[in-house]
Amino acid sequence: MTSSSLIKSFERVKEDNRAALLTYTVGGDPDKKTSLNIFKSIAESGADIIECGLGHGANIGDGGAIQDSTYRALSGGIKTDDIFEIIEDFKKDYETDVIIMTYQNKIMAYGEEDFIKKCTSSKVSGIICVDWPWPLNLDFAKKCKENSIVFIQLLCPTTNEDRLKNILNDAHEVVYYISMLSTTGQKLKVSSDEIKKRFNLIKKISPDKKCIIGFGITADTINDFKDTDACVVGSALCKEITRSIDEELNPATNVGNMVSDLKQKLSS
Amino acid sequence: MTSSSLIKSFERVKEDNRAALLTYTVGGDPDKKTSLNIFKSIAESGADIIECGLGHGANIGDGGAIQDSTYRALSGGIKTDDIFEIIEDFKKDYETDVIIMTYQNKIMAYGEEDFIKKCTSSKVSGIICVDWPWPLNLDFAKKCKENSIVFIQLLCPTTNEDRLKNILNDAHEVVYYISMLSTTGQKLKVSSDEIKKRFNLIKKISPDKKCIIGFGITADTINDFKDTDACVVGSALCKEITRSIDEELNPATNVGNMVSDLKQKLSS
Amino acid sequence: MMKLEKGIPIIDQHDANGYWGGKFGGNQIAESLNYPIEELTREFEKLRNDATFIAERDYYFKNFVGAPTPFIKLENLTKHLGGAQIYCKLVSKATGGAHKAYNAVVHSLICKRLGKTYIGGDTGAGYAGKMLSMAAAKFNLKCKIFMGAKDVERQSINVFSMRSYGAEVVPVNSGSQTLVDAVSECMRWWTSENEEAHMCVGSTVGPTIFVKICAWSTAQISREMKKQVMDEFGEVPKDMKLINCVGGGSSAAGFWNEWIDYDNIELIGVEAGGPEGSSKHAAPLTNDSRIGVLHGATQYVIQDDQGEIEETESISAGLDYPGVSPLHCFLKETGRARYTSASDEEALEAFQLVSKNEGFVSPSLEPSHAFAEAIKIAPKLSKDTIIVVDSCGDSAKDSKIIAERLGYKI
Amino acid sequence: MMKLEKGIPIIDQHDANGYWGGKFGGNQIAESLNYPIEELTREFEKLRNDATFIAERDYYFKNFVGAPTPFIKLENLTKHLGGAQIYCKLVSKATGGAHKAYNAVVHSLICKRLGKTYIGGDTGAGYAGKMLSMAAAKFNLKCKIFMGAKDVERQSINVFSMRSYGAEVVPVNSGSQTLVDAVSECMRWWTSENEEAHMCVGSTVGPTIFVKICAWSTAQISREMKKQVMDEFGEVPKDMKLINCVGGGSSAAGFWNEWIDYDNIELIGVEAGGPEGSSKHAAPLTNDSRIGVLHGATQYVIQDDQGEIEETESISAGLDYPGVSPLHCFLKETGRARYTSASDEEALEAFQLVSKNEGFVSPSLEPSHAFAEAIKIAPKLSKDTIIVVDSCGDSAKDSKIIAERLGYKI
Ligand SMILES: Cc1ncc(COP(=O)(O)O)c(C=O)c1O
Repeated sequence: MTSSSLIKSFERVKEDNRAALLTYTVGGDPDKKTSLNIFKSIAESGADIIECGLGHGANIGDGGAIQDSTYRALSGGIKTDDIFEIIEDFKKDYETDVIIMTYQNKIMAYGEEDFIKKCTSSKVSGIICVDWPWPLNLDFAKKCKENSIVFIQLLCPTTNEDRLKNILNDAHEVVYYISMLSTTGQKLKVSSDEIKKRFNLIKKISPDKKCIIGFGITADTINDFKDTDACVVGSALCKEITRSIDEELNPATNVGNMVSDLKQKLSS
Repeated sequence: MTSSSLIKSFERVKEDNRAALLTYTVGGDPDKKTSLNIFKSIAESGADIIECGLGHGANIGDGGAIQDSTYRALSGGIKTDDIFEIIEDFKKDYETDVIIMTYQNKIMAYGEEDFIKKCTSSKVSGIICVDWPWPLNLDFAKKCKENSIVFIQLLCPTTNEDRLKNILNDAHEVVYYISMLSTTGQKLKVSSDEIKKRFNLIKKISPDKKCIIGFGITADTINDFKDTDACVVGSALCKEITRSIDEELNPATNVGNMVSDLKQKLSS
Repeated sequence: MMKLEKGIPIIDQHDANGYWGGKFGGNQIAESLNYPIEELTREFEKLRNDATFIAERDYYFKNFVGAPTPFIKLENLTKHLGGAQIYCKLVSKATGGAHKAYNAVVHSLICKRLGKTYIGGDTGAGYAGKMLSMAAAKFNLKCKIFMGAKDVERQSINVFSMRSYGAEVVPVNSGSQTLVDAVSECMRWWTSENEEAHMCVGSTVGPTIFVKICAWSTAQISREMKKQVMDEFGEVPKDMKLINCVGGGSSAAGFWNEWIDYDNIELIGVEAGGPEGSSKHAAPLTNDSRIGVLHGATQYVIQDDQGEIEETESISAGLDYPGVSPLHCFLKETGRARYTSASDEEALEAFQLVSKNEGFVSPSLEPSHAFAEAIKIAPKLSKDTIIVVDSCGDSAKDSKIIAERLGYKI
Repeated sequence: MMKLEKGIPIIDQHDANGYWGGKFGGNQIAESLNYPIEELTREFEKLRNDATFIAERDYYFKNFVGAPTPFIKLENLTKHLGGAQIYCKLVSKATGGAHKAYNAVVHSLICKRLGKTYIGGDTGAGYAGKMLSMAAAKFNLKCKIFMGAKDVERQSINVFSMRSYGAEVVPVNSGSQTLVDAVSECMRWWTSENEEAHMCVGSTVGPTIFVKICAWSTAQISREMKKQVMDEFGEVPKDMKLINCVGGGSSAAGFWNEWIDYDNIELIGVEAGGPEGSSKHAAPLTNDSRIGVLHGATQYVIQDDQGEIEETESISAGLDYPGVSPLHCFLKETGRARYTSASDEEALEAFQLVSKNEGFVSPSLEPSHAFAEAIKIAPKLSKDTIIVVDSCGDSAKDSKIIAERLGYKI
């Protein structure tokens, strides 16, 4: 079951006494083949879990770097099915877990049931849906659960304690803590310590849930989070893809190098 | 006395059993010297009386052709004194009467008394002031009279009979009938017969006054007026000056030719 | 079939999750917006029952926005068309030239009550942004306006106004560079800045609370008009049709608000049909487009089978929006309002006919769409039918576009 | 020294020849205009005493022009300047965006009473022409507008409006290609067409009857305001200053009309001082220029020693006129009003300060001159002093010019 696979990944990392490294890149950026190569390179460079963006043009959460990636993928004609194919192909050769991160309208347009079926068949471990907040997402989350897909609830600095508890109560094994109020790719505007304080609060309420920390993390700050469960780097990688394309370099190689570096920083 | 000179001119024409030919051109158009030559050429071509425009930029009575002439003169730097000099020079060699046609602000700016004095010294026979209607002009007209200059009152198709009688009662020896409601240089929009009807009415009220007919008269229609006292051609001549300048021909010669033609048509 | 309730404001006919008819609207937002939206929802519920606040609102509506705007009969147009009697609610006389002033004033007042000193908003035609920057200047608020780069270009007169009121105008270069992208960018901005800043959504779109505040603000239009209708006719006319253009839908929502319970009054919404021959309509209701989530709310959206927003095209920047208010989705599904569209060409022709006949009425391209429908149906109707068109914007902002299209040299 | 009479409208304080103070105004016109001017004079005297006509006028003032326009306190500006209390009569809210609507409506109604179906008028900033074409459309009159070619260029938004209302706009290429030439050309046109057509002069200039009709029309502004002042203060304030820009002077004449008999109220007229460093001012009263005849009336005129009109220069097309109303010449000579000028730069700064502080008030460049004077004097005055500025035009028409000057990209 994919679900248990994601949890196993976290447990493996835990045993290593380090935080998991998650990467976020947009599926299909800049095209199907390169995107697959990027995922492979990321996996080979030591990422623990891959977040694959199923981009949406009219999103309201992405910063500039991720918008660029999304725009490239969409204007290249990438469809939802293409993303599933990329993941399916990837999973043929790699164990690394893949989580889809997307927006609600992509799921609606595909059909909720069909979307989940396809996740299962292409071995997607989890789903993050940025604009589908608790409790509106509970029905869908339940369907995910029934299909052994982890629906990852989101938390943020202004989620008050009541709400935090309620969400955690309904949450699956993994949650995501948005480290600051911002879109993706902004400078970290709160201190690492503050983030960890919130992280600890979450862990105190739900010691058993794995909590991913995301937003604003780069090579400069990642080491601060080595004692947490997991953290995500996204915009930095998307920017590296953009730079590679602009300078006619190999994005897979460059992103891979960056991931190796991040992994090292997170583990040292 | 200049005044009697103007009246003598009319009497001379009357003896010839024809109407007087008046020309209107703008003094100083396109420059002092050429303007003087144009007046000489006009005189030599048989015009009986010369109307010399002392142009005003912000006038409200001139049509396009005369505006062009005015604009040329003014932008060439022509001043009121220049006009007087042209007339004075002209009168050194020619007997032909000269009437100044102008706007009130030109006279005000020069000073009423000074203006009249200068008219006398440069042998101007009469003054037409387009925007100084009866009875507002009576004081000034009186001063003209005292200096033997004919102040020429204006009449038009919509001057009602009472007003007509009153104006004629106050008028000097010569009046001016504006043949139609329009600025100068428009197509004649009333029939020659209608104009002559009004002319006859004026003559019936004041048989002793000479009545000049102006506005809209060209070579095509001038013959219709051979039985009247006098008629003016203006815009056609101004246009001929413009054409001559544009085609680098001699304006004096061309205007002269046109005047000869008009004179012939008026006399035949 | 969905059902409207009588005696309850339409803005309150949503369920606990913010859905009208259990389906349209809602709060499909990032978790980061949950807190500020809850805070705003709480505050608004308090304020709308606060007499001091209402008095303040009414003071500014009257003295600054200039309420009530005139309600006049278009004698010449009526004669020209020879059918129904055509009236016009001249909302374009509101300060700044459109209905957007009402929402902008209310949001600015709320912003102050929230203790915030910074306000941001989206804008398409530029009116929402112009009015918001006007109000922000008056109330001493720092102001930021998001506007599609294409709209910045085609509605430059309003951009000028915003800048002169001291607002920062941010041209949005993503996507179609129109309103849809401006709203997205504005919401992204608010996601980052919501601790210090308040957001004004320029139409009855976005998360439920924004739909409610906006429609509550523009409802002033029909409150004014109801009195004017009674003054003119002595009663509610038996046969009356209220025609309004619909982009996001804030103008129509406000124009209809007081009349929804009168079943004999027909409500007609006119969407942007785009250029003749093009299929890029900004008319989700007319064309029964698919339901989707846009800008945090469920609604009819012009989208492809991938859930991607499709590019729309309209001569009127203000209607050039692929979604539409949940309120209008609800009014459509309940059968209470009828929706149709007018093409760019029809709108242009309507603009000319109205301007030339009426002089004092010079509708911008948005209400020209509503006039186009009036012109279409009036000749076939009886003289006892009253058509009221909401002329909700002034044409000055469109001078460049119209002049170009009509071949006036300006 | 000339003397004002109390209890007699200022428009009636002229002598039998139409001269105020025996000196300013009059009918220095071609004989061809004598009849139509006598006819118009007769007709106007009849109509101003005709209750039906007055009722009709008031109906259109209210329902179309949108009277009364707001009277508001500029709280932020007052605080910013820290002296006198600054109020504003927001005449720019009149339909079309300026006071010119009053005169246009009255002339159009007169035109109909004269049995004429054709009306022509001059325009500088384009407001007079815009309003006249608006009214002409409403009243089914054929309409022709004369406008200097330079003004056609710099006030293109208003040109667009005129064309959309169906008016023929005639660009005047003679002279300085501004208002002075437009008025000349319009009067030439009327000289030809007066049997069929009526002429509207766009300001309180021209032959006496046009001065009278225009000031009689704009007097509505001070009638409205008097009531508003009483509502606000409960009495006529002891120390009040009324500041208005003066081009031709129609706005100021209307703004002051009801207050002339109140000696404690200071009337301040602000002319266009032109660009700093230039001497081409459009400020005949401030600079004590020579008296001359322009457009049929005696007045202070910017002219050279030859009686030729000198070119003036102002950032505001509406004030760019070398003459000034005989009424203002009279008010100056009697000492009742004080005249001064503001430079282009001062006007631009005033525009910015007012817009940024007040939002809802966005004065066009003409009233920005009046605001410049208010900004100059307010800080030195006591808090008991009331300054009222007539914000008689809306800035939309000036967006191109202002944006260019302030370096906004639009
Ligand atoms: C807004 C505005 N104010 C003032 C003026 C100047 O005219 P007046 O001095 O007659 O009020 C104009 C003229 O176009 C104008 O448009």
